[in-house]
Amino acid sequence: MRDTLKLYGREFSSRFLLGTALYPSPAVMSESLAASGAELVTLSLRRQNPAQQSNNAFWDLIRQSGCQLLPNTAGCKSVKEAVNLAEMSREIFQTDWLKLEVIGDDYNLQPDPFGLVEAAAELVRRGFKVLPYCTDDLVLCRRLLDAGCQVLMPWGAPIGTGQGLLNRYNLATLRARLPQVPLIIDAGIGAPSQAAEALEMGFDAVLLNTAVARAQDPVAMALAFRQAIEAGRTAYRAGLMVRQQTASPSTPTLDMPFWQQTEEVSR
Amino acid sequence: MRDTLKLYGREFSSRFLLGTALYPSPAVMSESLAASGAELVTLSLRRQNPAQQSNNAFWDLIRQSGCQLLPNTAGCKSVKEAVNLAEMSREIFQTDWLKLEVIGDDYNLQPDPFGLVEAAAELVRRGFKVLPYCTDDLVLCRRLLDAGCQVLMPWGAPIGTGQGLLNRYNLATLRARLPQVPLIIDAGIGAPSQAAEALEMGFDAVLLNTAVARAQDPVAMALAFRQAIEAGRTAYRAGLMVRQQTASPSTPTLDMPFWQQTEEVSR
Amino acid sequence: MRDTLKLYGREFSSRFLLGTALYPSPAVMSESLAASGAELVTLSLRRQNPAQQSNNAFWDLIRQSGCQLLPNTAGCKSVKEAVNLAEMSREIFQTDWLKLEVIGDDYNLQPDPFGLVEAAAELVRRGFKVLPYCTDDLVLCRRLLDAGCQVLMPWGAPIGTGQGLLNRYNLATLRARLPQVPLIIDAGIGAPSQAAEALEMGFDAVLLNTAVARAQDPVAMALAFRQAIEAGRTAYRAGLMVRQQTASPSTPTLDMPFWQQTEEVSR
Amino acid sequence: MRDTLKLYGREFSSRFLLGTALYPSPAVMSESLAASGAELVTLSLRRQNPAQQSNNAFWDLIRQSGCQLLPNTAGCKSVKEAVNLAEMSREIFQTDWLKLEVIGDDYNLQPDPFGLVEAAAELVRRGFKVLPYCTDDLVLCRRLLDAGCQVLMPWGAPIGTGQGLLNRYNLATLRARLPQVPLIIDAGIGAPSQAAEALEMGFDAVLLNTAVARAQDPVAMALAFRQAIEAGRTAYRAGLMVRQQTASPSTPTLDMPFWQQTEEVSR
Amino acid sequence: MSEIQINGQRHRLENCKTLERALEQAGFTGEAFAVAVNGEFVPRGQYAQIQLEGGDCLDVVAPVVGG
Amino acid sequence: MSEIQINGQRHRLENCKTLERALEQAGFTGEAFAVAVNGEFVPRGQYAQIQLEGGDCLDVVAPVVGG
Amino acid sequence: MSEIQINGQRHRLENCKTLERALEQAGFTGEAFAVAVNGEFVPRGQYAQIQLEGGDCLDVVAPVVGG
Amino acid sequence: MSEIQINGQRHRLENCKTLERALEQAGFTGEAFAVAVNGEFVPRGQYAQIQLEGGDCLDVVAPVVGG
Repeated sequence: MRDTLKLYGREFSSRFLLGTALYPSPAVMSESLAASGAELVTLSLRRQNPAQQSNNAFWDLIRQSGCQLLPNTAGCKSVKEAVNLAEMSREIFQTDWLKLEVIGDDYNLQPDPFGLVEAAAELVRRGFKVLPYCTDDLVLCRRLLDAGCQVLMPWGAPIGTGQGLLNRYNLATLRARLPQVPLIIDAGIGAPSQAAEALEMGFDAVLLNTAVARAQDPVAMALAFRQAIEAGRTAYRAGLMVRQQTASPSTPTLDMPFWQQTEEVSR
Repeated sequence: MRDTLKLYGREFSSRFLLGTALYPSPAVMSESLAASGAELVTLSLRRQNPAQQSNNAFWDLIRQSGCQLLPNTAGCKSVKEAVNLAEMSREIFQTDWLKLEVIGDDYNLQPDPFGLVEAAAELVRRGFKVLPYCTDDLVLCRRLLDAGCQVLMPWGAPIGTGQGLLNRYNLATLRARLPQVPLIIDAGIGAPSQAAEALEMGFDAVLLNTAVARAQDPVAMALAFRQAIEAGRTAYRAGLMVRQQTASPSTPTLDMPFWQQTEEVSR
Repeated sequence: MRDTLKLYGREFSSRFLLGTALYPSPAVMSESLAASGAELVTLSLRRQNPAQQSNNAFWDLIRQSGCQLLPNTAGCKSVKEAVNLAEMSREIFQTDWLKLEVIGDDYNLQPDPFGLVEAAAELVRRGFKVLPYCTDDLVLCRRLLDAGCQVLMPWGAPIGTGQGLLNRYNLATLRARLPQVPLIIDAGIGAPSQAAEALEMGFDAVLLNTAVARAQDPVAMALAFRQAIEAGRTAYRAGLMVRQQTASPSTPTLDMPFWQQTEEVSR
Repeated sequence: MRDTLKLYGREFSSRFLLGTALYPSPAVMSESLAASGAELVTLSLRRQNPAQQSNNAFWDLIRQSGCQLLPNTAGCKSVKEAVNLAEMSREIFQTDWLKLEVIGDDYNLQPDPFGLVEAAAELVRRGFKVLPYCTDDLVLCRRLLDAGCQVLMPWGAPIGTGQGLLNRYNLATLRARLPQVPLIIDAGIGAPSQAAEALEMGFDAVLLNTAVARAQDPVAMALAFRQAIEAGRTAYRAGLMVRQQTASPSTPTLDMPFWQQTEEVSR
Repeated sequence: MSEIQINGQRHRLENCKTLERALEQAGFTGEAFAVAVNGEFVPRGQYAQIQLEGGDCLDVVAPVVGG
Repeated sequence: MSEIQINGQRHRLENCKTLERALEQAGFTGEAFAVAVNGEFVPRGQYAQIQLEGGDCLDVVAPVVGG
Repeated sequence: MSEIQINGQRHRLENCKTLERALEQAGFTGEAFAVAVNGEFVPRGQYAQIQLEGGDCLDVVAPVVGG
Repeated sequence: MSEIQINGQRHRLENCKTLERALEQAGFTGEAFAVAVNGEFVPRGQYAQIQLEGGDCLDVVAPVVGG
């Protein structure tokens, strides 16, 4: 039986969602997308001046990539901003999928739990398929589910820090308490080993951007994350060994030769 | 240019060395070896009673695997034991490669730094290619190099614990101070994410056994480690992003719409 | 100038707030309070059957302790429950100080950010001095300040776990971003070293119960925490050394004798 | 029964050993010694030019402090250097107590396990009371005991880094396996909370220098460490609570009021 | 004959219709308790005025240890 | 002569009173943008009907990279 | 009648005085083993020459799994 | 005219051949120092007997701060 990621009724074979920002060039971006195997890519909307309209290399490349679009509401601080930017996304990108961000602080760029729940509820009412960027707070996560979200995207660490999984206790609690909900670690992942650990813990997927785009070789790093995420998922399904406090030999201890000598030694 | 692992003048495309013990069955062992892509496998010698001679399923399977043999001296506590078991290995296995273990404590199964250096020097004299299972002590590692070892295998954690990399500081120091020496993390690795991290840190390979053999599905776990180790190596060569203390947005902040509204909000 | 803790206009010389539950006996409780030097102690309200009224040893001991009372709303899950239990506390204990708990989950016993803000706002309106038990979420903390709380009590880890400071990143962010607000680490502290670390980070005080009451010797442990909290505060004010990545000798390296011999050695 | 630290037959009431280097001034040093309550202080020997002989402020202050002297062999890299510097110490300082350092690496300043054991054996033969600065390697520690050392001083982290206890696993193993041996954490401690943790783990004392001398206010920091070390020892003897994985309420859950309302809420 | 609940226990509500009388009857005396009726706090000063009705739920609470 | 803002820039609002004309005039053509007036999204289909007034704030947004 | 030990088990050392004969007699045939006498490795080529004495301890080892 | 080293500095070794005289001449007086010749500790009691030779390396050390 194939192991697929199901989000809002769609199946994905990749568990790696990738962002499109911060790459040295559009060409490197599209090679990185290809190397990542990502099927869902995030992008955004910003004010445009008419002059730019002509050249929008990145936008052509995204469409060529064949990836499904996941527009975000990055930078929105109020429910009104998030809802209206979401509507504009739906019109331009012709998709009702949305990575919902309602930012609560300019410095740590964390989600605003209060605005997030309110915006999520309104957007679900309007027919959006909302994937909220949230914290690892279990109560917040349940409120988002009550609001109609069918997928949650808790942060690992603040955006762009690469600090990895800052609160394993809370994240493990989320996973244990919401066993049926697709959970995607979004933001803070800096290295493939961290992504692998998230999957080993049972998280369903990882969404990141900076760690690939800011690598010395983004295309190679996209591949590294792809491999690590597959590794983590495979390991989760294969059942990790139980961590032990004390050592135990792998090589058999029975029938060890020289025990006479050993005795002498120990004499 | 292909990225290969060079040990004692031989090139390997796999950076995953795997043990042959603790599997539920010989069949599962050989499937796991195949899934791991390992080119070097560890095995050992123990007293035999004549009756057994006939059936030695595992031994036939190992030979069929086509993997290069890396006999160990597991369980030896004295230099004399290790040296003589090494000689017996060389005769039976027809190889001068050796994973040298001189165990200093029955409970944590750690290497004995003193016996290890003495045994390594003697075995190098006798023409062995010694891969010593050692601690993360830089001075010990240099003594082993002085003794003629061309590869070192520092532990991550005690054998069979799966605790991962217990002392990242010491391990990072080893890697930084011995840039030219092939360093293989041996023992203590419990999850693919830990193996990936070792490779990300610049270690050349990983040797383990329990984490695969004691997984619920050893064959799948062997694959997971193979993927993670490739991921970690790819990431190391791709140049990881630099970890940041403070958040920074991936999506552009310039030309954010609604800033008038934002002002109102902040009023 | 004396270093005191200022909460709602009152000054305290102790930075250790202690709970009154889970002690082997009322006598041990009151000895522990004395040993701790605590000036603020938490207690609660529960249904009473008339028979009990006579014997309430603990309640007499608390009053004799001379400590200021900080009634909690432990176990309340709704705003209505918390507000009404608070009113009952104010009548019985004759104090408008309140440790506000609105529990959002029966298993991790975490605060409900949504109910907490609503209850805090209502209770401030009613003239309570609210000390909310909250998470380490910066946005939640600011909402509580907006609601009129003048003190915040973020958790270190779930109640009764003794896991210590689970998310140092978030806690350090809170401290840095709310420099003027008295911040008390409440819940999750299991060892004096963890309490000392909280004070070293600049937190103003620590509130705990289980780690003292469930120690083998609660009275001695109360003293240990008192010492550790004083140590952490002293250290914070004395300015900790900056952590270094590489070693540097304390003993002077200049004028080392034997350098000729050293040369020989290194030859 | 008084709880004292016994080293080589002498009893000490303080478990804090302090270094004398790196202070802003001799006056600050001697105030810091006084504030620390230390009864054992480390110092060293270096080449002197005759001109200096007159002014040796620090040396007078040390003698006035009434602390017992613990000369070190800092900077020695060979057995010969360490042994001869030890002899010179004994003549000048009129004490056979010695903090034995045989440095194995100029960058991490770690002990050389091999030279250390050899030097320790020779110095014990010559009647010294050797307190070796060693690593957390159990086998090395046993060799030092075999050589006649009655006290061991494993590092927490490299000298001057303030990184704290880098390998808790190894340190806990040492403590568990050598229950009768006085173990002093020497080097790497940067904050009082780290010192408290070492004592909580059962270590008998802490020796440090940089963390006090390089604090913004060394005298206050000396006091902070003194308090933290007392706290850690008190906690160790009082028996720490057992860390729990899941939350458990401190306030009683029985007889909670409003359960009818709670039901309504949950309906 | 209607009933009330006190701390989850059924009590018969006889001719005593005030909260004050109900509490006395149930044996609650002294100062060391506080009361809520149907989840709403009732200040001590109002006990005499409050008329209870069948089905009312009383909570009578007293100090306990807490963390 | 009243004014509007487009993406924070002042524009003179001449005889063109509809959103559609204002966008043309400002040089916005093609499909690859979306519009909000005073922070409220306006579907493309309504551009022709919407009458602008002085002081109106338009946001015209287009796809950009994002994380 | 003197004795030797093979892998910790007592064996009677009869008129067979060479290592080669002792191994045969104990049932060790084929190639898949190696031998040490009193803890010292003995190369296969020397089995015929080695004379055993009472009290000698033989170790006969074969491949096993290992980590 | 032969030379010795004291703490790494060259000193002319004149007619004073004993360690005691050499130290005096170099200005080392009092009790607060200890001496090694060619890396070997020399107890204070032996200063008068020790005859120095050209090329000898003296270390004269005194107390300093230490960690």
